[in-house]
Amino acid sequence: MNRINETFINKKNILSIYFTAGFPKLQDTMSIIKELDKSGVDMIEIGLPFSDPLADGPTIQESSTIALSNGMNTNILFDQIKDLRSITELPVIIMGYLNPMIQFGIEEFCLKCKECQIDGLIIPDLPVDIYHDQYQSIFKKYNLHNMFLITPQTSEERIRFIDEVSEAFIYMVSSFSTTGAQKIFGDETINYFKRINKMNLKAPLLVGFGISNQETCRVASDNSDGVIIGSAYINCLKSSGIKATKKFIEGLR
Amino acid sequence: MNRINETFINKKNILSIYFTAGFPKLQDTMSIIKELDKSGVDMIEIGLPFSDPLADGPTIQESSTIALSNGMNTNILFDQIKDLRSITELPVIIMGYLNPMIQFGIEEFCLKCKECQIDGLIIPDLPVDIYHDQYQSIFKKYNLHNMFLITPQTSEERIRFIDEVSEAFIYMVSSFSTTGAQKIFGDETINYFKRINKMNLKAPLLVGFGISNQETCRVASDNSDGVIIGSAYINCLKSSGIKATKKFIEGLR
Amino acid sequence: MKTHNVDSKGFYGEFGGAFIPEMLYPNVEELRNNYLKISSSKSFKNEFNKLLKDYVGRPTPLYFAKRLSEKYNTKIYLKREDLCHTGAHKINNTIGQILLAKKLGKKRIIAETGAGQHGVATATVCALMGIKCIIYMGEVDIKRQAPNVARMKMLGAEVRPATSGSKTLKDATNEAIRDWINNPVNTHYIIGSVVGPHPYPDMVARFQSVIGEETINQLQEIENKSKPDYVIACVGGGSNAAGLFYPFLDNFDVKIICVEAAGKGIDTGESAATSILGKTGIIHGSKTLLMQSNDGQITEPYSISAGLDYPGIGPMHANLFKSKRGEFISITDIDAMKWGLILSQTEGIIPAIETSHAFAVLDKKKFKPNDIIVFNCSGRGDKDLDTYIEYFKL
Amino acid sequence: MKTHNVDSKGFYGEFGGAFIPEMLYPNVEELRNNYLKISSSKSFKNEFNKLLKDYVGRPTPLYFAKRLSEKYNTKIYLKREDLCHTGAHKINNTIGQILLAKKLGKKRIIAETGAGQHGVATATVCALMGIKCIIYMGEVDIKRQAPNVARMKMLGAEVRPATSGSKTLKDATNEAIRDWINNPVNTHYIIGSVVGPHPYPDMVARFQSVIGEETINQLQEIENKSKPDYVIACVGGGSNAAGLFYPFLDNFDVKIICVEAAGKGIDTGESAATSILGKTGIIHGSKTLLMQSNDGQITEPYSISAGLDYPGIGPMHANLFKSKRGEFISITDIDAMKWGLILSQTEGIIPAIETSHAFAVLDKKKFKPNDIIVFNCSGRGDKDLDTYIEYFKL
Ligand SMILES: Cc1ncc(COP(=O)(O)O)c(C=O)c1O
Ligand SMILES: Cc1ncc(COP(=O)(O)O)c(C=O)c1O
Repeated sequence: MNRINETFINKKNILSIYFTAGFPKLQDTMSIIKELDKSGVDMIEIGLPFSDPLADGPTIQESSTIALSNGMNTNILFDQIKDLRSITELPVIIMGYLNPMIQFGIEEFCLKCKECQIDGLIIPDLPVDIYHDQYQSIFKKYNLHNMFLITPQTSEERIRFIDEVSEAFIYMVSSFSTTGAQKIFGDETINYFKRINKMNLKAPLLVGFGISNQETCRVASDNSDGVIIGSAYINCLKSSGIKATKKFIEGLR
Repeated sequence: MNRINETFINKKNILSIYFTAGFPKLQDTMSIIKELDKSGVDMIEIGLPFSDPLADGPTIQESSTIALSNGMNTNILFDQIKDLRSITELPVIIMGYLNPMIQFGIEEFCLKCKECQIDGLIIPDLPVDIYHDQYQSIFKKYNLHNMFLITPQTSEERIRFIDEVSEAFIYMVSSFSTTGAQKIFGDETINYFKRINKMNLKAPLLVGFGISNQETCRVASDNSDGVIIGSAYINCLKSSGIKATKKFIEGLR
Repeated sequence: MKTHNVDSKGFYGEFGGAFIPEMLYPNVEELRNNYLKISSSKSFKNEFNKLLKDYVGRPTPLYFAKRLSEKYNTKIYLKREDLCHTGAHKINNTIGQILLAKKLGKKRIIAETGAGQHGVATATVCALMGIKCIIYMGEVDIKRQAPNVARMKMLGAEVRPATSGSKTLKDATNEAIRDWINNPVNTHYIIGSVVGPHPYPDMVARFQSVIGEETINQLQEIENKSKPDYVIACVGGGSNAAGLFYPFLDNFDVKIICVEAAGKGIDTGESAATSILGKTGIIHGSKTLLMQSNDGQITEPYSISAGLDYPGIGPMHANLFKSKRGEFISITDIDAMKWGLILSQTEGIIPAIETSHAFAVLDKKKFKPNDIIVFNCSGRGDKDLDTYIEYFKL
Repeated sequence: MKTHNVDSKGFYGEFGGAFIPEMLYPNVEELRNNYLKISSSKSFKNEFNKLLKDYVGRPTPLYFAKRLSEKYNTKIYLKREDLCHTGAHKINNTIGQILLAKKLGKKRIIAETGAGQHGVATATVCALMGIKCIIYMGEVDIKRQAPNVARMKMLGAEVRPATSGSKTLKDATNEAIRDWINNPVNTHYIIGSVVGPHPYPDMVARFQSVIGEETINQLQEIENKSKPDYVIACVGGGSNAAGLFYPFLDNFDVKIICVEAAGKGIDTGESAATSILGKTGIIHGSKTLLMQSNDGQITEPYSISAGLDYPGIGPMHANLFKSKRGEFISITDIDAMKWGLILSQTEGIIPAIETSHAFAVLDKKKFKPNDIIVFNCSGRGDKDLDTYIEYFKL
């Protein structure tokens, strides 16, 4: 049990916000976390930028490119967030691609997460099978939960397997798509939400990819335990800066 | 027997001059003939310009292109020289390629030559064999002599055949080359002249291609019955005009 | 039965022969005396066939164009000369001639080129044999066909601009002939089509006849028939057509279609449809049909395709036209370009613009569902990309 | 004996696998479940082999390079993939994958391309089958490789610029993967080399293995031996190499040489010699050697040849390197360009610059007079003419 699990026990309609570390400025990480905490979000995802973020859409990709050219890297991120818990008690997740973690050393990476009191990881290019076979025991050792994605195309059998391996929540990808803001959800998406809900999975579900406004937030929350917002927040940071966070979050509720 | 044969009987060291009809100006034909006659040449070759004179070097080729763009054609030429015999009693030869003659009609062409009192033809792309089989009888009817070329590569057997078919003279090409002015003859050329002379052909020999000055004229004449000059005279016309003819001819003797 | 092949004097009916200046006589005579003897010798054949197989990539496929056949409700085959090394049929001939030149002890090769395909094919075989190579090319064509000029230079050939006349193929040919006149002993002139004095038309046709011979074998294998109903090819000088038609010349069951370039249209003055616009005359040593003024001056033809704008056609083709053995169809720039795109998008084959002309016949003529039609896919379109790009604004 | 082929989990030793986002799982799983079943079916094999023969022009010759062999006093053979339709080995794979896509009922094809060869090969087979085709290509490469862009457009493909990152091959691949994520049901992604998640490396290697299989038959016929002493190929992603090596992977009598692009030199920071400069990591769904920062960011490689500047190599090759089964040699721009000219002028074959790298090994390594060396002549140089022209000031 860690902060993520507790959040799902204690709260409803969870709002989890993603941002890319090092964007817009290299040193913005802690300020953004503080703002998010103040604005009443339920969970925070820190994106560790990667040169080739192939599961991400143009917005997050661009923020990653800028973050990297700002000089962000794994060491710097861990250094920035070493006092994380002095500013927030929200569950904090690192979202990143596998290669930078491998280069850092998986065990080393987990150790650092633990030191910074990170609660979990989302690694889009680490398939559940490989996680299960090679990584789970290491992650456990450092009390890190790993979250998996499911999509409208994921088979029932596989969803059950993911549910079994999941220790915190399942990331329900809203549509066939890379990350990126959408305005509304179509019938197909809503049917998919309903189909998954009927499966009565043990892990809670957060809907991500394409949440951008009150409307998509509401529909997603009605059909799950909450939402994850990424691109829309990055767009907000880009156009209005960190100070606009509170207003952005309020606009979603 | 026509003017050409008579010339070889009566004269030595024959000097035959070629010019392209229609060059430098369309109407220059008769003036040039008059000048040549006055300057003491022994024989005149009128070039009927052709678009693709592949046996000729750059000088004659260029003069042909200019003549054509001046508007020269077969009809005009015959029209220009219809009173040829009012200005010269020298033997006059038309040199031209086969295609324009075919288009004019070979018989028609010969008839026109006869009307203008032309004495002979040089048609570089009419091989002796085809002449012998198809054209000789027509040419004879109009008392036109046809001249053939030999080169350092022509076999003895073929030279003998050409000699047999020839009614006036043989055009001895000085070297492996298209027309064009040379400064001196090498040993190889001189040996070739000697070799041909030793064959004791019945037809007289004129050396052509590459004769440009007193020196080449002298060497050629020493080894034959005379010379044909083309490119060098075209160059003279080009640089100094018709009036320079006399001086040019004197410079060769 | 009258043959449509060459006779013993080098004529196809009234066309052909060797109308050459005496300066060329020894060279041409040497060839005439030797070409059949050498090319029919076992050692030559072995070497020729081996190079065609291992170097050129023969046999080229006879490809059944399924989608095109469905669209036109007939059976369309493509003889894939576009897959030959260097990208066109031209190399079949240059391989043959370079071997001949070697047997004749020649140390220097010259050639003319228009579009550059023949120049590249010649430069290629010269590099292969380590023989010095000089290519004459019209100054205008050098500018128009930059990639092929670069290829020739990469291959070590010297490209000499022809600056006379209209500065295109005809003038390059004149320059090559002049070079040969000036270098009669050590030099062989590789003519690139079934044109020029005898024995060139016959010699080139024989070297290209492998196209037709393979077609027979391949049809036998695929269709269990040894002859098609139609053979269709574009005609510039006529070598790819001659190669495909060769074994069928006197087989009247096989209909022959020659496709000429109409350029901007037969009546526009910008055309290369020699059979319609030409008259009998002499060009480059051969008696044949050629485009000329009333006066007998050779006129400059026009086609969007540099390989088809030769003012004459080979004497074999002149005779096919005169005797009506072949049907002659002329295709405008517009239709040819359209067919370049159609073939690209229907079969995934970007043809040379020359080749595109042949396919346009499909819109001009109705074929029966069971007709077997063999098109000579004479070359690939890479050399023409600039023209396609500009034309279609790609 | 340990095999150098793929294992049942999609790994070559420690390399390979499918490190893909869940969004791609169904697509990749569908392929993994079907590729062997479909591609080993009789009907697939018939269709595949027929197209390779009649459309691609296979078998490609195994050409004995006489003059080169004499110069280097050894026996040099060229496997002539440059004679394939579209000009490189790439089409062997696209033919296989388009047939697979058809059997899987896909209606839309996507692909990435760097130099454009794979894009052209993909656009070609899509035109052949009448299937919609979208090619992702870095914005920078679109400018560098204009002729291939034009070819793709002629063939009816849509070329979409990748504007992210360094705007080259790696980014085009990212974009293609994103497209696939967004269109998982109706779309097949034709990857162009032995890279990407399992089963791609194995699937592509199998489709390319015809290169090696033909080599065996041809050597048998020519040399009366079924195996060469050396097989040598350039490695970008590694597909042409994989195709040639395939039947010899576990036959240790046959020495394997992989040639990488050193660019301006290994130590200059402008290089693509992955085996030397790379470390194990994950790129495009595969665990393999790749060039990256200490931090694990994938770095942009450099080579004068657009087809070799991929920051990774296929997992098969990573394993060949790790196990020392293959010898890895890296060749600079300068040496590769030099060899482009040497091959052109010694054998009349203008190679792709990728291919030129392989031949440069002749200056790096001594071979014995009786060694039989097979070079994969992976592609022709037409696409590289601009680079050659500029480099040599032709
Ligand atoms: C591809 C292609 N087809 C046809 C031709 C026309 O020549 P021919 O009529 O001799 O086949 C050319 C000439 O360059 C060519 O390159
Ligand atoms: C001719 C040629 N050779 C080699 C390559 C490198 O690819 P691979 O290593 O997959 O064979 C390419 C890639 O574009 C190519 O075009």
